[in-house]
Amino acid sequence: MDKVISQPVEATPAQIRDQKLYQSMGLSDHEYHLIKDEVLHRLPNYTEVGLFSGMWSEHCSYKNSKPVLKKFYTKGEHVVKGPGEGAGIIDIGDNQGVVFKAESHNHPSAVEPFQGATTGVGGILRDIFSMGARPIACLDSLRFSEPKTNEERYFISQIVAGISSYGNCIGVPTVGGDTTFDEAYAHNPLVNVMCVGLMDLDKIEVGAAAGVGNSIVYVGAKTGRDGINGASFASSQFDSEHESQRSAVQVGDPFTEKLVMEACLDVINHHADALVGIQDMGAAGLVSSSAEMGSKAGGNGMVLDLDLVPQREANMTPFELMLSESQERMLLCVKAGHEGEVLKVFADHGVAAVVIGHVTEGDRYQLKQHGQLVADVPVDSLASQAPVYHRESAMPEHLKTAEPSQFQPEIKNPTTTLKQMLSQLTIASKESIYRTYDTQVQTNTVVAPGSDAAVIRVRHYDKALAITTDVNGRYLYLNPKIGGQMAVAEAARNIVASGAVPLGITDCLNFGNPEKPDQFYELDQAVMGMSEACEKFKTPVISGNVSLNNEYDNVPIYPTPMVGMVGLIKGLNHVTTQDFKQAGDLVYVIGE
Amino acid sequence: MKFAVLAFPGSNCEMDLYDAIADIMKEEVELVSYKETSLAGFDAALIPGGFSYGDYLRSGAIARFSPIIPALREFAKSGKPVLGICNGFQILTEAGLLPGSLQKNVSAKFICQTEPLVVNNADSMFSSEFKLAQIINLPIAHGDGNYYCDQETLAQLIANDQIIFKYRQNPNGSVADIAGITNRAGNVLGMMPHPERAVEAILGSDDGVGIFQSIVNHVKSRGVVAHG
Amino acid sequence: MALVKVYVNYKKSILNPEAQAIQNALGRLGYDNINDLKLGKYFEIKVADGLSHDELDKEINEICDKLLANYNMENYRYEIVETEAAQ
Amino acid sequence: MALVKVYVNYKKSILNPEAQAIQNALGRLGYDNINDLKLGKYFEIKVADGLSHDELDKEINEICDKLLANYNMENYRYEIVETEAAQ
Ligand SMILES: Nc1ncnc2c1ncn2[C@@H]1O[C@H](COP(=O)(O)OP(=O)(O)O)[C@@H](O)[C@H]1O
Repeated sequence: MDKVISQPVEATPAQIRDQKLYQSMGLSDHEYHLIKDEVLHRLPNYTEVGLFSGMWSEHCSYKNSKPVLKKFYTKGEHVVKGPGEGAGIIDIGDNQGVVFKAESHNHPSAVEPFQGATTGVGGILRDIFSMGARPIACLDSLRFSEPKTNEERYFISQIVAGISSYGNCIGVPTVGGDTTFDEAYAHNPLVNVMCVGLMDLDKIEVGAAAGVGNSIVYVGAKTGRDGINGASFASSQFDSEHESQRSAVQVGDPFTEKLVMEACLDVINHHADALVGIQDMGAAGLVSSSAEMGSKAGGNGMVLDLDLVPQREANMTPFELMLSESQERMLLCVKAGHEGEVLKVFADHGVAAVVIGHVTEGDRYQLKQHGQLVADVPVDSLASQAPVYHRESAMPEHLKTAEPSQFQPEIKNPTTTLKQMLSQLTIASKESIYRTYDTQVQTNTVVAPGSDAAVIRVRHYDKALAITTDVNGRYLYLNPKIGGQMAVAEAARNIVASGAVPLGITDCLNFGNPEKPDQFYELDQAVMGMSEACEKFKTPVISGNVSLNNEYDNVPIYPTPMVGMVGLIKGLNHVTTQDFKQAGDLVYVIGE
Repeated sequence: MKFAVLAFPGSNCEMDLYDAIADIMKEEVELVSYKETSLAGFDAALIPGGFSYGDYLRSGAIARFSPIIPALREFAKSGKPVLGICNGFQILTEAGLLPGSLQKNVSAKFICQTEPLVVNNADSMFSSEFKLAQIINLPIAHGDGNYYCDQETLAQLIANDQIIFKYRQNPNGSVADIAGITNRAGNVLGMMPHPERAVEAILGSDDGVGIFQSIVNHVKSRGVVAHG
Repeated sequence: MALVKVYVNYKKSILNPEAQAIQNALGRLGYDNINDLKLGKYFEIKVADGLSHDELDKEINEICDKLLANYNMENYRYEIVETEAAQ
Repeated sequence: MALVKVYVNYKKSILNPEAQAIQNALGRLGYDNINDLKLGKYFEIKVADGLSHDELDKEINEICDKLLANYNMENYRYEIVETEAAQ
């Protein structure tokens, strides 16, 4: 077998071991030794350490949250596809499936609000159309502290502008969301985006690369040095001049995404015979998409020739190429012999597409550059054999010492209190936000923002979908389990109040550091509470996303599991809106 | 009669227009790619909203170099109806088929909401279904909808009755509250509001139907060209 | 290789909402000595060798007229900075 | 009155979709000798008298850092062109 070489500009395998350089890429001593002694039985080179650091991150491997996520209620007679890496699918009759998923972009948005928000929208859209679904609606769930300074107001306006710029440009209506202001998010704002798509159930795509000899096709924007995990370390040590020109920020390009989306849907709908699998390049870019596709297929390996990867910058190293998070890129597996047919579709849409490798016999994931082997690891070791941690759980101090007798507000003048409440940012109208979103493009929006759930009709059928996002982190802070139940219940109320039957949920689990027992407790309890409620409402969890380590100066945010729920309205005459319709109508209060 | 709906890279309202014509107006309609070079066989051309080429330099600036544009010029010259909506309006001004330009909204923000419009000329081939001074409700959804032209051009627009729709409450800073204008000949209309989003009561308004119906009436009264 | 720097600015009579928004924001941030702020576009274009100075002038004017500037609202000017060998 | 000209450009490694779209359009229009095109912002700021050169320097840097340029993605440079009396 070829020898795996190291890049002259990078640390040597021995240096990585001796100086524990893997730590700065996010791998623990234990994980490094696992790679060295049990997976490779040799010292990994810099590129390989990079591959594992990306794939074994929480974002890609769910190593801390897997045991918790297992507790979710996920079954249901209409579930076509439940939680996996892609979006989930629910059957809504007439050979149609509704596809949905949510994604957090908290950290990128904190660093660069406009671009962080745009790339969040871009990423979730790719998750949806890579399933073969056309995105029909986006929602955004935002958490900030009440802005006091102009800088803070500017920050919020930039997040909103980012969401609107991407969704409006690509032509997917942003039809709802929720916005809450609380000190708990002062240094760690939350930006969660949900996307809903509609597809024909006979066109489901999977993100798998199977069949020896089949081609791996790279589609979309060129790869640059943007958003490279841990790369600051790599560059500062060896090339400090470079550093000032380098940035972890990725810029969204909705125009390119629109072309990529139309082209991918064209291939999926009209060239299904040529297509084996398709996946978007999200976190940990090329390595994660390719290794996941390889691993899901099972029983094959893959070789990629990095010289063929379209590159925006000169002299990119294998590490940079594999871990770059440049946006608007997809990876396809195409049947051998059909490459020309598929590449032509992309060319017709004005989208770049090139074959960069193929599926091989055996189980090796191999990367070549300039004719040399630069990485060689078992494909499953990256994608499905990351360690799983069962974290310790302990009730937070503030819950143990909580004063059980409830705070009883004293209301002297109801009018004053009502006015005070209405002027709270969390309660006040969010029109200044959603007025900047195109809520009507695609001309199916029956209920736009401003009511309970948004309602999108299914064209040519007498049915519609109701969609909402909800969660109140303060409730979870006070009782994570009941708070989790309440988040699901609130979503269900919004769905039902719009005339729909709840179908299922997606979620974004925004929590603190799972290695701290009290924060893990919140995550664990919240999931149990949500799961119980989901079972009661018969709304299985079909997809989701986890965002941990949301804390600042060791103070975590409120536990905030955003719930995105979709319901089916069986007849357009059932659509109901929130507002009073006419004087003289009776008003009822239902419940306790 | 037969409508052409042009589609540029980055257009995103072409299907909305297509559906409005096919499902609601029940007329023949076909999508025409920006790569085509002929509009032969069509009675009217519609240019949809969206973000052609991302609207990255100026809205509509790059689309106007598309292969279909010379055919569109010819089509317009022959007197047939051309309607540009939102990005379509921007493309028509960049291409010089309509005077003036569309700048960023005064608020510097994108605005999506339904606006009451005043019908300022009910004799055009796009507005004959309305009455003069009638109020109609159409949605707007744009960041660059602030119509600008110099005083001289404005004087001409007024003198020739080229201003078809005006905003009742100017949302974006447009000169003279302009929401839609025609060329001198009166057969090319550019408007920022979206009539195709207002063709069914369930979506909030069906006032947009009047615009498409006016075009249909005009074409049918002249005798239709196309067939097939 | 020639390096051409093109500046595209709004005409004087035109109010640029973006520039206005930025100037207002500066005011709110306490910079009250900013009397005026204009915002334009700045292009750096590298043109391959092979054109005479006159030809280059003509090409740049064409590009600006056709694409980079909108004559209704904008003015442009340019400098040809360097006509050295390719880097 | 000081006239300050500020140029804001994307950092090298940052994707600039606008510039890319424009360069592609020029290619389609037949200008195949354009090797590279960058697009940045260009500000002309008029600042009232009353600041020393150092103070002005400091203010302009502040304004750029806070508002005009995004240090995550952009670089800026500026020139103080004229420190004459108000026009
Ligand atoms: N960030 C946002 N983006 C889009 N729509 C939003 C956003 N925040 C709130 N909305 C919309 O505003 C309306 C009221 O939202 P919210 O205040 O959360 O109401 P409720 O508490 O009644 O659910 C809903 O229609 C919701 O979709």
